[in-house]
Amino acid sequence: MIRVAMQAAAIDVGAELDLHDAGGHGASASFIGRVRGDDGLVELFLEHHPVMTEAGLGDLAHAAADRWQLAALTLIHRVGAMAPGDTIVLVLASSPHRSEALAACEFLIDRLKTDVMLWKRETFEDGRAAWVEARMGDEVRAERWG
Amino acid sequence: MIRVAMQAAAIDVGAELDLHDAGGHGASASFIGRVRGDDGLVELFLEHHPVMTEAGLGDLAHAAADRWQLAALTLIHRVGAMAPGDTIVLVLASSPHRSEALAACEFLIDRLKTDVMLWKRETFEDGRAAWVEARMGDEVRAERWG
Amino acid sequence: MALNISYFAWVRERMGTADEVVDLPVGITDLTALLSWLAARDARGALAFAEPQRIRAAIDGVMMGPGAPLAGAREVALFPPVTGG
Amino acid sequence: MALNISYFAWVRERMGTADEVVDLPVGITDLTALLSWLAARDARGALAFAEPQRIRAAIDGVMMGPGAPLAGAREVALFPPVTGG
Repeated sequence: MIRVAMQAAAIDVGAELDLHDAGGHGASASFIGRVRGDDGLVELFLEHHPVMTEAGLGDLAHAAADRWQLAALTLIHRVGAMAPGDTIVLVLASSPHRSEALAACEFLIDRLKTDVMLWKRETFEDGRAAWVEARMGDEVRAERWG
Repeated sequence: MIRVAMQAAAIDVGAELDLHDAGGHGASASFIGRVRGDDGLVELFLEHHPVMTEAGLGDLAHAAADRWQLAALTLIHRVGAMAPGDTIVLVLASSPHRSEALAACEFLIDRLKTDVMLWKRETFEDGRAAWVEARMGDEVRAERWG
Repeated sequence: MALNISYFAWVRERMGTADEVVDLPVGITDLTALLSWLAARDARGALAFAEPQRIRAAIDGVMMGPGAPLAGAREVALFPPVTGG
Repeated sequence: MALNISYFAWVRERMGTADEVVDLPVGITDLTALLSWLAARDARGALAFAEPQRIRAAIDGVMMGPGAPLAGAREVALFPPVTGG
């Protein structure tokens, strides 16, 4: 079962785990990314190109499903305004084999950072707000997967 | 916060996630291993050497905490009799940085497979029961970490 | 030629709108020409497209380089490099 | 010398007990000698320790090789190779 969503609503990790697990056995690897409150950040705003992010997430999910033997795959990304501690992204990958689940999860989170059309704006407690510049580190990590 | 447990009681993933998350931000990687009902398996029985497994889990958790920048670490292993679908093992690793959380999680699950003193007995629906032989694959994976 | 243009992130903020429909003058046939035309059109365009090398573009949902032709395009999206998930 | 011995997995099943206290005869000074003595002691021991190369051992919670001396040991654990988590 592949489940992919871009949503403005809060990500309910417990509910997603339940949905994802339905009937599945074996190994599940997950990644949860949360908003960090570094440097006095008070809001993270994520903007996306809906048509392109939807296509990007779908392509990514299918690339993982082609590459590894997966029983279930969940890819949820939040957009809009978030506060520190909020979950931005959730990846769940299940497989009969732990190495497949772990590799798929890592692949998906690395690729999400570069393949999905998202822009981040950070607002700090002193009122300063700025759009985040693209980071080279993410591009390097994603390239490892060839 | 490091939390380590060997327990005969069912592992409550949701409750462990809540405990683990308390106050934490950033990236969380997790691994959930479940009993597979392959080949008509009806029961998996895990025996351990309590003193040695406790020491083994503790050493493993501290090795990970020394090696990566972790905000929280949870390592729960179930022992005793389990049915297909039951969670055997739960690893949660959180860090400000996703690569650290992912690497720590993978390290821990690989090492758990070899460093912890556990023996598995499988019982099948035809009544056959057998102790599982040690697998070379697990030893090879664990050695990658040096 | 009528063309839907959408803007994202700081390009959207500088343009003061998320999208518009423009009537392209004859001769504006590729992305590079489009950016130059938008930069020359008004103060907002000048601010948003002063550094065209910082702009990325997609035509009908597909990423395109600066020389991509506009013929047949329904929507052009203009935005900064993405900052990931 | 009195020694606590504990058994795990199929070694435990074959021995019919999880642990016992034995009174070691003089001359049984290392793990190899202990396995031979247990194998010769009775039918259960013969079954459990027929193939000593399949047995692993820990003395007071620390894995030890076949030649490890028993002097000073409080507990010897005997078991098959572990099958992991």
